[in-house]
Amino acid sequence: MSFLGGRSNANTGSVNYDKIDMAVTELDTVTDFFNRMVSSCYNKCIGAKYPADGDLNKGESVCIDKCVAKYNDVQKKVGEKLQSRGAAAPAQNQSAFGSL
Amino acid sequence: MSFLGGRSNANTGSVNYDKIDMAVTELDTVTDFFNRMVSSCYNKCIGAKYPADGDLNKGESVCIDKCVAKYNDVQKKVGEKLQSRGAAAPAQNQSAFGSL
Amino acid sequence: MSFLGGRSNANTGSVNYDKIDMAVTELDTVTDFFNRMVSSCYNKCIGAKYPADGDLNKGESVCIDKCVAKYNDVQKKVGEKLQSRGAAAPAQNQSAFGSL
Amino acid sequence: MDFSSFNSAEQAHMTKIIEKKQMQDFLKLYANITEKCFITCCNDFTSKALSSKEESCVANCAEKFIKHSERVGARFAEANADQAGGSQ
Amino acid sequence: MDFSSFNSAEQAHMTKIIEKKQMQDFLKLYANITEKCFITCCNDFTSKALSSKEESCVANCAEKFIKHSERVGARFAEANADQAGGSQ
Amino acid sequence: MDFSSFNSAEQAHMTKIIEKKQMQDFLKLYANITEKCFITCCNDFTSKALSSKEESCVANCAEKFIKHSERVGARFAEANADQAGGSQ
Repeated sequence: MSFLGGRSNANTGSVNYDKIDMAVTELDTVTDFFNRMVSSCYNKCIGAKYPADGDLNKGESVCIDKCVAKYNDVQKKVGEKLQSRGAAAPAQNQSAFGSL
Repeated sequence: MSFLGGRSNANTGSVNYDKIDMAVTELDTVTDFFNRMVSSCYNKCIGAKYPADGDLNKGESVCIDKCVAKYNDVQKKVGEKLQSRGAAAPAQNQSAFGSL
Repeated sequence: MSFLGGRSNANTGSVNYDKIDMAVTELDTVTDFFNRMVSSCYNKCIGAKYPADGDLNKGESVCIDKCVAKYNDVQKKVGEKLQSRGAAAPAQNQSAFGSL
Repeated sequence: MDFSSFNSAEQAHMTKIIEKKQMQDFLKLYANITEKCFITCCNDFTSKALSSKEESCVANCAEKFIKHSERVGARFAEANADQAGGSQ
Repeated sequence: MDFSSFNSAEQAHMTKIIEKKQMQDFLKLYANITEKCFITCCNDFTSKALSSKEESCVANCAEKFIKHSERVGARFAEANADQAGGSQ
Repeated sequence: MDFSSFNSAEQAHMTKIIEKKQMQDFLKLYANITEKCFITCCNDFTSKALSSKEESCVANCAEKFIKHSERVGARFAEANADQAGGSQ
């Protein structure tokens, strides 16, 4: 009966779209995290100062390496904090939008 | 004939996808608005100063309450302004992208 | 056999969804570019100073025109730079996300 | 953008997508103006209501942002037309 | 938001979408807190590990941001309820 | 990310999604560099054309941003590999 559903895949093998959706959410999350790290470390280590040339100098390179390590650590700490609060935040968001 | 369409729902009752789409747009709009309010009021009331502890102090709490009220008011004023201009903006965006 | 697929269009004429997807990506790219230009030129030419009235004054108008021209030029230069590097960046992103 | 290679079914589909995106663009402009003008105009959080000074600031700021956005749009469209026409 | 005009199939569909969005909202809050607290707390990049001062700053900052976000949510919900109830 | 539990149809589907996302990521990087380097390099709006000083600033800024982004990517991948391998 699967060909009656909106997203059947009779001729391509069975695709579990919930699984795909979860993988896409994970991918988007990692990408967003990475992009914010690139931007934050750029602001911390390079900034809006006039660039002397197109290379990363020694100080900038060292700064970037430490910055990535610290950013990852901050993410872990924040994750632990959110978990210790029992994921209270999403439930709160729900109430903010009324009768969803 | 609905089972021939890409998104038929013969076996789940009839779903009006335009209605769903509009509800999703509304939900995204409220979420975006709320997130910007959280961020703006954080910058106005708490900021990037070193946190003494994990609690909101009295001054911060009062500031947040006023901030939410004012942010909502600004949104109303801006909405009125946009309406009084007859929603000129989206038509303008259209022209910016040429022969869409 | 197309009506067995998830997104068949037997009764609406044949729609090439890859083509649509590409057009949507292009549209999103132009929109994102335009919105960043609006925001950057606003910060450069108008800024967060208290507005005396609701009109663009002469200096602001001239600034906006030059700003759009320069922003477009910067985009071209950056595009050339990315192309001369042989689109190295997306391949690098790939490695950052492990075994994708 | 050029949709001349689209058949009628594809154009109909694309028109629907574009209409939806225009609505989203408008809502984003609305959110952007609100955010920018709140940041510019509201700096006193001892009272709950907008002062008359804040109100007129918001009105001017919103008006100005809309005109700014329209002017950028007009210049941007001209630049794209120039490029498409090959004069640049 | 009011979904009373939705039939049961539409409500089921919408519930699934909302659940997905709540997960995405939570992940975005997570990313926002990480970014804000990193910017607030980390300014020394001579060492790789967080100092104890940075660690406690991050803990306080995250706690504070969550409470801030909850308080904004509560006030926002009240304002929406007021409006829906017609008292404003 | 680990897709070993995906069947071949799911992997094919996922590959297509990832290819699309890589294109989008590249376009976002492009927009980010443009925005950052414009902000860094352009502060004089009395002329319409980029000055030679602005041009070389943009070239250096873009080059630097790309190298920065690559270095962050390399460190990020190492950190993820460490974690997956259990050495941390």
